[in-house]
Amino acid sequence: MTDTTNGEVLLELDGITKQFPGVLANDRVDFDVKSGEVHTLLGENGAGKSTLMKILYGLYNADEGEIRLRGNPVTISSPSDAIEQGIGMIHQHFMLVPTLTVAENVALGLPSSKRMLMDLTPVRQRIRELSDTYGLAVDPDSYIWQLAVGERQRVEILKAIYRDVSLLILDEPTSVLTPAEVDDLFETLRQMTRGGRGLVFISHKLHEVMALSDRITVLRLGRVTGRTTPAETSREDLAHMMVGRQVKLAPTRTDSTVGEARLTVRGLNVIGDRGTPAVTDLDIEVRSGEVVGIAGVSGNGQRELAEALSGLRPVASGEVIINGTDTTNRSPKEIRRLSVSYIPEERMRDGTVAEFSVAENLILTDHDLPPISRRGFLDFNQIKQVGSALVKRFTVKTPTLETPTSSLSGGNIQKLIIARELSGDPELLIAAQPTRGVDIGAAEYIHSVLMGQRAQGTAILLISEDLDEVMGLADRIAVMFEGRIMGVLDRAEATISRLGLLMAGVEEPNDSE
Amino acid sequence: GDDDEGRDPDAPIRIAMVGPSASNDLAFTQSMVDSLDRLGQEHDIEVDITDGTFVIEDAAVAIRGYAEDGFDIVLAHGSQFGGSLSEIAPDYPDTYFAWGTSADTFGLENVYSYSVKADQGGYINGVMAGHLTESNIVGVVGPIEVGDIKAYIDGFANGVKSVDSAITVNINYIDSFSDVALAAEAAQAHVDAGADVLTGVSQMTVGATGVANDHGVIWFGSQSDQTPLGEDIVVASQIYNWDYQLGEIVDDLLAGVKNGRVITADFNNGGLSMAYNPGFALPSAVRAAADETEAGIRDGSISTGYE
Amino acid sequence: MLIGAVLAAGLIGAVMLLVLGANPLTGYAALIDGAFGGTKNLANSALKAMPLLLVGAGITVAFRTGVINIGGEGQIIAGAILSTLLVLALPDVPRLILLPSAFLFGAIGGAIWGGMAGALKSYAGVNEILSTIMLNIIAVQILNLLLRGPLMDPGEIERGSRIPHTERLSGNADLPILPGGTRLHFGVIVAVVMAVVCYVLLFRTTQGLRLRASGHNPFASLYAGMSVKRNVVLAFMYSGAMCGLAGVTLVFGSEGHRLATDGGATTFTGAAGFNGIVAALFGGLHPLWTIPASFLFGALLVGANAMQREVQVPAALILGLNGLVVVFVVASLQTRVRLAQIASRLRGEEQADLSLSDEASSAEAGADTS
Amino acid sequence: MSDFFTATVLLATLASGIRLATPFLLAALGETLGQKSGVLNLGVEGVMLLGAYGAYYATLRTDSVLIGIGVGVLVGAFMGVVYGVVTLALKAEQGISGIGIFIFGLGISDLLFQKQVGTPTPIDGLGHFSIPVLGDLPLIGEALFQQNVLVYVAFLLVPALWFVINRTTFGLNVKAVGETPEAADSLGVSVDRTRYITIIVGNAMAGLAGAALALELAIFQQNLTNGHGFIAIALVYFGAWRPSGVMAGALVFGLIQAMVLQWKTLGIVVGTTASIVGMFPAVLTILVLVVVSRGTGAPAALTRPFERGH
Ligand SMILES: Nc1ncnc2c1ncn2[C@@H]1O[C@H](COP(=O)(O)OP(=O)(O)OP(=O)(O)O)[C@@H](O)[C@H]1O
Ligand SMILES: Nc1ncnc2c1ncn2[C@@H]1O[C@H](COP(=O)(O)OP(=O)(O)OP(=O)(O)O)[C@@H](O)[C@H]1O
Ligand SMILES: [Mg+2]
Ligand SMILES: [Mg+2]
Repeated sequence: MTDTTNGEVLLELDGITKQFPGVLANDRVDFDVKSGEVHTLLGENGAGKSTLMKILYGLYNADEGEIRLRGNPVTISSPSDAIEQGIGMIHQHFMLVPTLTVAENVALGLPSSKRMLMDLTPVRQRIRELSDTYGLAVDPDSYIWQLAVGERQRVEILKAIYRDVSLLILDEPTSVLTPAEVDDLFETLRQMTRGGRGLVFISHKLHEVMALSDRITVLRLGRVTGRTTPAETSREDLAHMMVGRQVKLAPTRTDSTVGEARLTVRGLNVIGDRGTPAVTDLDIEVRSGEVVGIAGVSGNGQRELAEALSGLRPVASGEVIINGTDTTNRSPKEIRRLSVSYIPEERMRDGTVAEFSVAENLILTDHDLPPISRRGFLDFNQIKQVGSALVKRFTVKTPTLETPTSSLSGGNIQKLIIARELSGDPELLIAAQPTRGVDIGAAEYIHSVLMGQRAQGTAILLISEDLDEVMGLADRIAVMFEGRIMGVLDRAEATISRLGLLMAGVEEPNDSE
Repeated sequence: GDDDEGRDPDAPIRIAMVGPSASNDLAFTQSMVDSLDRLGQEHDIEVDITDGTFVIEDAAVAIRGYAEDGFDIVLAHGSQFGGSLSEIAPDYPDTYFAWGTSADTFGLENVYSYSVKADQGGYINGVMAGHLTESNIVGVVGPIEVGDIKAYIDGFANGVKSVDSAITVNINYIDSFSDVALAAEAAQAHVDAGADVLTGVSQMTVGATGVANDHGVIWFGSQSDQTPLGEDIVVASQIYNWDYQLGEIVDDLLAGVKNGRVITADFNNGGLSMAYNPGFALPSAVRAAADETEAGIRDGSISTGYE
Repeated sequence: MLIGAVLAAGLIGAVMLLVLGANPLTGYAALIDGAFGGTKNLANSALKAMPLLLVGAGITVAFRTGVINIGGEGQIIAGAILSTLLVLALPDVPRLILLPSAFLFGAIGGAIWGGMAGALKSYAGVNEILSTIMLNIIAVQILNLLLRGPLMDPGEIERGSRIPHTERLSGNADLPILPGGTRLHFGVIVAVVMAVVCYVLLFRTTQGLRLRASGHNPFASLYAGMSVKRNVVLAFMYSGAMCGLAGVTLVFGSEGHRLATDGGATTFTGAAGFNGIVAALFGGLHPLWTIPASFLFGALLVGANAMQREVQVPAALILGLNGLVVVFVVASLQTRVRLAQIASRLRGEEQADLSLSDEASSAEAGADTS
Repeated sequence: MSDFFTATVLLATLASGIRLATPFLLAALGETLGQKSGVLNLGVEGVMLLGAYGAYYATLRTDSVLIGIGVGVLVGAFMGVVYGVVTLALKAEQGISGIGIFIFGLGISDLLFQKQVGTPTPIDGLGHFSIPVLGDLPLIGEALFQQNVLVYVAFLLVPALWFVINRTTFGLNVKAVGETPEAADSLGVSVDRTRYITIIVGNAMAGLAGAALALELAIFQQNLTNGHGFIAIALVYFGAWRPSGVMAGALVFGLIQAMVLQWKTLGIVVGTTASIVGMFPAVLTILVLVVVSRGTGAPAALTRPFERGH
């Protein structure tokens, strides 16, 4: 493959193999990173990207293969070894201590200027400097649990920059960032490469990959299936390389007839985790057969809105009416019984029981309804049938139905949730970030399923930060900022720039309604 | 129990004992172990002990196991074991069972029960306490208000009052046979309340005697000789000798008769006695009063007022 | 693994026996004979295991719901008290009605006591470790209060011996002795049946799925429409009810056929509330495996008592070894669990080949059409 | 009734309450440290017993209280090593191995006592130490500042532990490891090493708690601690994993016990009412927590063994 940089070789992975029970996650993978370059790892969900990087960072031990740093073979059997070698990693799932502050999370594991005693003053100082330099605004004294996911991601990045590593692994760092934040991050990353560092970048967003990478390696089913550079390839080619077939990158819209209101929200107020208002005087309506998108930078009340609608969070005031029934402050169970489905944002926490098998998670919400439940007893034949059918239909990649869900790749867990939530043909679907972290093949499929549901008359409230996704799917787009709806645009009148202004909290001079 | 021909007179007498606390508890269980030792000097016996079985059901299994194994005499040394014994004994009519302290043989021929007139020694200790107290406040650290313990404490209180009814006797049942820390605090509470004489019963008193040692408060013991717990402060202890009751049962055994009955130990039959601490300078007048009281109890001229 | 752990504890025990001047061979021979030698000893082991099994199987329900129930002691006592009150009040009711009612009341008593810990956790945020320890203390005090007060055998008051136990309870509530000439009684059957019921509840019913889901991930359970708070209360009630049944067997299956204490915390229960947890753990927190596990543990306890009698060492040694066995077994358990996991995954794969083969291959095929 | 409210009785109750609180406090502080790092130790009671016996026996043989204290601490630390190996290296379920340690300690302390000592023999325990000036204060001087040395140690450990947890890098590691061990691990903080330290120190404190009990009572007995260790664990939850809260809990417990004993001594409560009063501390503990309702705050990784890659 063509070298776009002529820096020295920082890292070489040579013939890395890793077998999990039932899955060959890495199969004789060769991979290298040069100083001053961004080398992207691309691959569908479960291809083995995270596994390869976890081996490099000492979280897993490879069954076979060698790691060389600057030409010297090294043994990395723990993160401490990796840190010692100047390797940093931003993990696919947050590695933050929620009960500690930003500064404490950053200082964790580092020597203190006062030896045994903690001294956070210089840490805060440096965090502020780094925040300014790299545009990563975050208050060093906030507790992590108080932060929105986007802010948490910024803390992860800060942690890595603070440590001044020579090789940085970024496992899907952008999946929870807004486009503007992504631009800032890329600027930061370019600064880092200019200083001679090497980066490994993992993302499912092809335009990001094209924009940032120097080189690209594609993994499929644990094997390297292609090496290329942005100059030699296109998004379509990359998609084909990853998935092994042609992928449509923009969703195909079908016709649908808009019917009666399925969700009506009036004057909704919801309090957030920090005890402050998260949703303020919000009105919205979603009718049968339409998709209403909620766009906005994450942390502007979208999660609280979704939780309040699905009964997971109390409504402070206002009214939620679903299918003509007042569901304000009803339990999640009562709301689900009105044929409501919910794809949660925090899928690892809310969406599945990690220790349960794939089959058990697939019936989690319907377990006490026929045909799964017969007079309070579980019907295992039904569970198997339903489970196999869903796994097949939604191409959830799992060795067996009995496999613990925790050992699925992130994207496959997301597919599992979507399979379950769409299995009952809901009348109202609340979908929060449905394709976050999902590979393009799966995203395409999820989009087509959502469109299919819409055509069948499901009312869909789509909460997404991905503007392409919202603009591609939604019939109307509401933009949320600081808990309020800044404006609602029809699909036809929505442009990136208009949405962007609303997302930044700038009111439109002339109301479009 | 299936040998109808009776036991072989030349074989040693096999005695088994099930006790609730440790064999060296300086209290109830040890008193029986010591008595068995003494019995061994008179008779050819073979002794088997299961101690520390505070769980009633475990004790029941052991009692049944001993009976099953053909022991001649099975001692259920703890009043809490009676309930089980009443159900086990009928199954082994050839075995001699004895239990205490209690006054109930369930109407069974092969069950003996033994009890002590602990109020007698209590009364004697009380008389001495009444003479020795200067603050006119006396404290009692008791475990649980049952059987011989209640007898001892009531006798003690009456003994004190017989000297001077104006003396305050503070009685504190701490609700535990074994909580040493609580016993210590109870003793401390008595001292804080002005007590200069203390007494107490059961294995938890080792905590109370510690406090008594600390404050130089004098101490009266019961069940075993408690002098080792405070060479300077222990005045006297009432001692349980089960020798008398054991002797009666062994005599019946050797005579081949089963005559289940309540055997009560007192000062007259030697089942109870006083042990004075030679290291304590007891004024002779007080000692004389104690001896006089003991004589009065023996001849019935003094009543302890218990029951 | 399990065997290894017991052997290791046994080895240390042998050294201790030697130090104490006893012959370890004689000692262990007595232990094994006491536990397994002959039907009578086997029966004693089963009897000892019975409350452990009831408590242990109940504990698995709580553990799988993500709550630690160390309130077994209190729940046993609560079940014992309530069933005893029933039998004292209605001694003449025929056995066929009285005995089942006694079990029912015992279960209710235990469920109430356990449910309190659950409710405190769910609705007042009181940690269950704290509340169950406290509820144990309270139950012991209530037992003492009743046995020294209103429930004391009138005969004891008359004789002045004041032993804290009830009168001999109605013969209509005696647990029937099973045929075979041993002391084995009906309670053993109840225990095994109830362990199976716990298994069915946990793994075969919708309620069980909810309990396990709440235990593993309360957020996801809430999201899926379950009431985690209620499940916590329910789990404690099930667990407590099982302990309550253990209380019933301890009263009506005891030699004395009465509720008795000496005031000590574990005089009546024999620490079954704690040992049951150990048995459950030996059984890998699976109700069915708890059956053989509690039998082995019960046998160990019975055999140890026999050993103590045989070689005349202090009972304290047995207790110490008991603790060692627990530690060793638990320590080796994790290794066993890992082996089991690997085994089940291998088995899972075979299943996949049989049942999921076309799905799996088509899922791959869907992604593999190049 | 009025007798109880005289100043002397009240102050004696206070002094007694503080004394009774001390072993609870020492053990509960140690348990707090362990739990902060994510390790639950239900074996406190057993470790206390072994520490108590060790301290008692060493003092009996050497006549030196200091050696006694040292032995108590060492015995505790040794049990900490054992518990660490069992729960960290072998990844055993924490709750149950703790119960095993409890049973082991209960048996072995008694066994050693019966074999090495036999008859309960008093030792010269901890003398009472009057703090200069403070000890001479009228009224409260005697109650608060004429206690044995370990009482002061216990109460000084409260701010000390707070400082360690909140002001040192080690404390930061402890909190991180107890909350999100994988995050700590990914930053090169050794989860196991941190937990070994907290467990060993925590158990050493349990050993010290046992020593405090044995040396204050100047005696040893089978099951000397009689449930202290379990209540100490409960106090950690009561205090919501904060040293000051744990201290408040220990004091509440100690003071109520002292009060009940005084009431019994003075004949205010008699007979079966004693049982009702006996459950008072337990009921009150629950009620306090219901009212204060701070059930949350448990270290998220409590009882969860850490294994990399899971
Ligand atoms: N700890 C584990 N135990 C068992 N299997 C695992 C484990 N971790 C990963 N796997 C399996 O290994 C394969 C590769 O997973 P990996 O997480 O590396 O995928 P990925 O390429 O990062 O996917 P994604 O884009 O969804 O994050 C998957 O099939 C996954 O199920
Ligand atoms: N599938 C069903 N068919 C008939 N009755 C049911 C069914 N599921 C539940 N019930 C009944 O409805 C009541 C509440 O059920 P359930 O236990 O499912 O409540 P829940 O709110 O889901 O709480 P949780 O899930 O926490 O147990 C119970 O009386 C139960 O018997
Ligand atoms: Mg990944
Ligand atoms: Mg439900």
